[in-house]
Amino acid sequence: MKLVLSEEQRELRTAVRSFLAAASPLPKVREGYDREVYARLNGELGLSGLIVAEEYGGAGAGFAELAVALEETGAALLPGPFLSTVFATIALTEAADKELLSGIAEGRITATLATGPLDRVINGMEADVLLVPEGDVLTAVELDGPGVTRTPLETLDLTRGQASVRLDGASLRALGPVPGGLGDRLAVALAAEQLGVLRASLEAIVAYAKIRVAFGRYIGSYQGVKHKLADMHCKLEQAESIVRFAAWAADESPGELPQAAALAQAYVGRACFEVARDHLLLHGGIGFTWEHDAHLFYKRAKADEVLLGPPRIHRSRLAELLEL
Amino acid sequence: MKLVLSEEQRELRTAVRSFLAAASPLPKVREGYDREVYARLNGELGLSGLIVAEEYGGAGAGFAELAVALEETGAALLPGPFLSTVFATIALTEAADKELLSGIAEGRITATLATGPLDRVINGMEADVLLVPEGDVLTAVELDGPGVTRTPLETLDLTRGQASVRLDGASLRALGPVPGGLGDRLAVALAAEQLGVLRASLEAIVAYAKIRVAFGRYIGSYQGVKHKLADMHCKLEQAESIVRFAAWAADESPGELPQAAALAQAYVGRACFEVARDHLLLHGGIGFTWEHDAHLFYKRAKADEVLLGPPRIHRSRLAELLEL
Amino acid sequence: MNLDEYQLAARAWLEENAADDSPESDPVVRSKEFMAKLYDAGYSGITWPERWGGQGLTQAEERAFSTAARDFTLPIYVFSIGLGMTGPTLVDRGTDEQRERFVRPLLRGEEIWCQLFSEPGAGSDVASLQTRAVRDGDGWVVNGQKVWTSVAHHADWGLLLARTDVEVPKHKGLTMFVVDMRHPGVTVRPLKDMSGRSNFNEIFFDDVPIPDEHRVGEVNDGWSVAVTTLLHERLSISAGVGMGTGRDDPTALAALREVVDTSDPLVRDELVELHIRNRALALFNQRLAQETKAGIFPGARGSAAKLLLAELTLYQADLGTRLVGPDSVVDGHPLSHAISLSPAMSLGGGTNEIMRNIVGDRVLGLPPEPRVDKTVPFKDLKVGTQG
Amino acid sequence: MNLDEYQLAARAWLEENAADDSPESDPVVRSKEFMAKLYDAGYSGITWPERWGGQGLTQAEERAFSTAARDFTLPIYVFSIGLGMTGPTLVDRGTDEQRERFVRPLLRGEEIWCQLFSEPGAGSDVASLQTRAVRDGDGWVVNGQKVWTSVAHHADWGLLLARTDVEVPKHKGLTMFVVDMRHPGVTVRPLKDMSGRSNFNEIFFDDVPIPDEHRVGEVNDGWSVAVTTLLHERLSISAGVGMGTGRDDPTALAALREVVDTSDPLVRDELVELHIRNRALALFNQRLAQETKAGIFPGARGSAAKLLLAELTLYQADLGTRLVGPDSVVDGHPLSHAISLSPAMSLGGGTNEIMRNIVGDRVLGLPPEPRVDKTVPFKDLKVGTQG
Repeated sequence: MKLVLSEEQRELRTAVRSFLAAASPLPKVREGYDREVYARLNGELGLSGLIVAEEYGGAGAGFAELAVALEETGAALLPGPFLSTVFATIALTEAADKELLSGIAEGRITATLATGPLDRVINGMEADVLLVPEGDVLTAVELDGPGVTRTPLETLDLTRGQASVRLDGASLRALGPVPGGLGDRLAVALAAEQLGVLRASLEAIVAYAKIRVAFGRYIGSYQGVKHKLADMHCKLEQAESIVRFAAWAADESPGELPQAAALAQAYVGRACFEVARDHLLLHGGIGFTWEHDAHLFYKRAKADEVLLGPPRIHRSRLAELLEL
Repeated sequence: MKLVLSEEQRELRTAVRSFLAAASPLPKVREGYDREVYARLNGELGLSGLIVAEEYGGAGAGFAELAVALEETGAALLPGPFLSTVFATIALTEAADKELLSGIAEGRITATLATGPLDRVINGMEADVLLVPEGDVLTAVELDGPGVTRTPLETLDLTRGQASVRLDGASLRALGPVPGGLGDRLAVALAAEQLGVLRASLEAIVAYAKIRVAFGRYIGSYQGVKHKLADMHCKLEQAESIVRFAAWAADESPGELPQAAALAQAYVGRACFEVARDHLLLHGGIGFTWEHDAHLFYKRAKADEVLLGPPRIHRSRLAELLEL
Repeated sequence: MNLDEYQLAARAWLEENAADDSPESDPVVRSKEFMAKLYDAGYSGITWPERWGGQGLTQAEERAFSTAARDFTLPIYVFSIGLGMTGPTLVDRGTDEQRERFVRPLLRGEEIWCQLFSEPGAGSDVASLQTRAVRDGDGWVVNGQKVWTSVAHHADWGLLLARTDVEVPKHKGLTMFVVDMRHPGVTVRPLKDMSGRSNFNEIFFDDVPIPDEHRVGEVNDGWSVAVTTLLHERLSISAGVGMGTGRDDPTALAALREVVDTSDPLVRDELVELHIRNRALALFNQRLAQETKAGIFPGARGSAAKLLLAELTLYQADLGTRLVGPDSVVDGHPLSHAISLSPAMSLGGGTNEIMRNIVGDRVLGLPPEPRVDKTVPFKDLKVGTQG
Repeated sequence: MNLDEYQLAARAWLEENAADDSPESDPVVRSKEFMAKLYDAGYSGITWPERWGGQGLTQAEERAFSTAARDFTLPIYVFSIGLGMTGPTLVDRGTDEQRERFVRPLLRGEEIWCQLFSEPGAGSDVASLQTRAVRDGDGWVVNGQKVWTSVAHHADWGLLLARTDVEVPKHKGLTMFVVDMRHPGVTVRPLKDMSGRSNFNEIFFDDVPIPDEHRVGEVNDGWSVAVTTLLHERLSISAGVGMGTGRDDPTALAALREVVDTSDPLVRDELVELHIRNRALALFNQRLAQETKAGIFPGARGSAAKLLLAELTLYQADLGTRLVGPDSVVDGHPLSHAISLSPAMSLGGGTNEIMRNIVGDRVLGLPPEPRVDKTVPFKDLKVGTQG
């Protein structure tokens, strides 16, 4: 089991982090999806093809690397169809569609995957292609093709849109089988993003606690704040450990993956929301304002927590897997 | 609904509290059941006959008064068969046995009630009579009579013993029907005791936080301690409100009693243990010693929490009553 | 007329006069009209002195009226600050001239008030505020910024706490004023909260003059006046006069049980927990109310109730979204709005940390934090955000 | 010999020598015999300098040995303080004479050590201790009381922190000594904990002499020596060398699932929660171990792991009793013992509050509390319990 990043993985992290800090700072995040940022993200860093096999023009990297990238796009609240394209790429594992995969790897095509009914598809407005599992078969539809109507939804999460997609005579192209363990891999990918949201939330409030004064003292010097931040740090340490484990299992230990994936959503999803919530609350009144960024993290954390279904499903899954 | 004590109830509280402070302080509590204290408790304060009807020599008081008394015996961790005798008295509501009830009212007879299998009967060693619900019929057996073997159990709770009772040819005397809502009334009585344990735990640690110094400051001045104590106080306020409500329902509003009783055990049982636990922890190392009284409250709180069954049964009951 | 009769009469009057909400009319106009009727009927300022326009009755009548009003949503929102905070402060601490000038117009619904204490740099530490009032001839001139101000965009008058001396410790250099909100030097800017609504304002003061007759209390004694106001604020929040009853709350058990799968035992148990927490707090609030009626005043224990309400509000919205799942955060689902608003109760009227300090210090009598800010001259004190 | 071979050899040796527990023999005698064998085999003081009796190897070999030893319960308990804390302190800070005199006998299992820092009046604030060491001719005389001392009733020597100057602030008037635990002025009294067991002792010093050669570090520099010891203590706890693996833990999932009704979905969900919390902490600990192996030292982050373990211990015992119900608290049920012991981890080795301070200050770099005790002469400082 590998829970510590390798030298190369740390370099990837630094590269993605610095790129996003410069190209997609929070004020820009509020403006929504920027195709140019994506073009550079994929061109300069090759992120869109990270886990696409080399034969399709990707980097052929594993979940360990993917988790590093998703943690950073999560921490930066990168808007647009990054996670959704990752979801689609994962779904294409056994239905490797050359056109789609190389388009994704080149950064030419963005995609999304129906994780629930079509009346709420993440990044349904921005993605080019929608993958829909129909029973055991993975199908694809061009979102700007004929017979497709998409309507943007009002979403809690201001940095990731969803759309209602109506198919009315649109042609669904069958691509091949839905890969086994798809749900597990989606769960791990999402947990990596949640780890980033959690980490960034904690960093923001720790930084604020060092500069904000109340009653003549920095607020971080009060145990009421300090002890809460310490507990939040404990959640971060555990969440990171679980994400590394789950990513490792996705790469190396398929037998452990189902439990690891359910654990990742059950623990990290909750921890992420709790930390994002407390980070907002500890900012005081300023954290309640629209101008402040705290609510962006809070809302993303909540939207992510329920993205794959009511969180109890991950716990029920664990109960089954543990044969309780 | 009446949630505030009357003048008379406040006087009762003061009387019981001062009596127990003088007659049964904590060092004495460690010595166990003292018949003489009981004789005075019953003689001077009439506690044993508090809810016994006047026609049987009791005071004919209600659950509101009983709750006041139990809160104080709980706060003092009074050892011996007080709660068990109350349980028995409640069970005798519809099978009013003159001999038993007047014996209890006079303080001549102590009793207990089987709330589970006979291999764990609270105060089984100290009580004179054991009441056993056999189907719908309440039966009684003299615990020092022929055919009864009782063995003291090692118990977590050092201030309330249990015994394993074996009946081998002992004669069970049928007294009459088991009263409806018996379990609810037991739940309310126990919650009143738990409220006392909770309150006394909080008072002890608040007092200590005002005199104990660490790093040159009283520990109660640290928010790490202060905020925890504030949260504990919030639990006390809510627990007291629920106990008053449940006692009122037992007296005045039978329709509300089942929900009130389940609520009382579900909330107060948990709050009591949490407060007793945190009160022990906040004492630091000294709270972990045998000589210190903190563990007496901690253990009573835990034993009480599970006295009527695993706590989830009260929650399941609530779910049923709410028709969820 | 005994209390029951009083309550019956009030209810009858409300049925006659408070039933029609006519939501199409301007809400400020509607409020003013309703307040005028309320005043004429003798239900405005029930406990306030007759001399200044009140009814001179007791808490008992006030409570009887509130009970009667429980089923109505009285259109008095724009007057809530005036009636709950600034008016009582003037009654307690104003000069007779100020009472004469300001109290009756408030009770008759002719003038709207706001309260100007909070500042972005001060937060929980209200007394570290930086808005300055400087002597100018016979009067004063104010410069600075206030925040979290309700109804300021409608207000005629504001109760303003400003710094008048920076050479003394922070609590000792504040003075309270009545400021004319219609003066051109006052800019009111709506402040958008995280749910996207604008229920509050930021206020900027640019050389706004205040005559010395509009000073409330002594120079540099403003903190003691502010304490009076904040006390009234807390009473007003805990009483919840005229506020909604949460009948349409999407996070309440009644609403959630309709939209979740109650055949799942885990879901049922979550709803049981929701019920338990709600009942626990509701019963505590009822006990406080019964105690108040019996003459036992809750004092700082009300902060425990406020803290519990703040936590319950967070918990309920969070639970609702977890139970409902993905649908709860899209397409304007009511829970989506609820989760956005749920932090409000933990931040407004004192954060949860401040509430815990109050409960610890004033209810439990715990020793205070060592204070570094009580003796230092304000100009030497660290305040706000320090880079 | 590479690391794998080292580990295999260690395992083979342990299978030969650590298998037979012969529980009927005296545990102290057994410990001493085992340590002697361990020393002769070259597994005692693996990383300690050869000059003083160690093996002069690296953390890598130490870890390989620990891994090999994971399945054994080594009978070295009475030496745990010596090996984990006092020995390393002497190696780091002792004089050559002290190292020569004390280290080898410890590694060979000839002399047992205890550590004498804690006092009833000091608690978490170790440096506020009151035991006095006063100059007496060439040496010192000690009077006072220590507490929470493991293995003191078997100990030959104790590492003692005592106050040598009350005129300076508390951290600056402490000195470290080696004290002879066999001196008649030393009284060791077993201290019963809340579970009824006596794993600790109280120690009373009544005019106990200490030669100046047994002073460790400079006069009044004892706090810096104590910091060294406490650092080793933390490493030793987090490494958990030679400690049990909790295989028989009645609060673990494996044990609980056998005794509770898993057909109840609510019970199943509680067990899921137990699993989640356990895995979360176990994976964190494994990550810290992997980082250490990779040369990234956990430092204060280990305090986060300790805090989590303390909370998990409380949670598990509490959960177990709630699931099992009334039977769990009578008749010597293993959970009854577990619930009695569960607070220990939250109190020993620093309370949860102290751990949160450490994480906040040293991991997150938050500003410190204002300290009132760093400049005041000890004699003027409030300490202990003040009536």
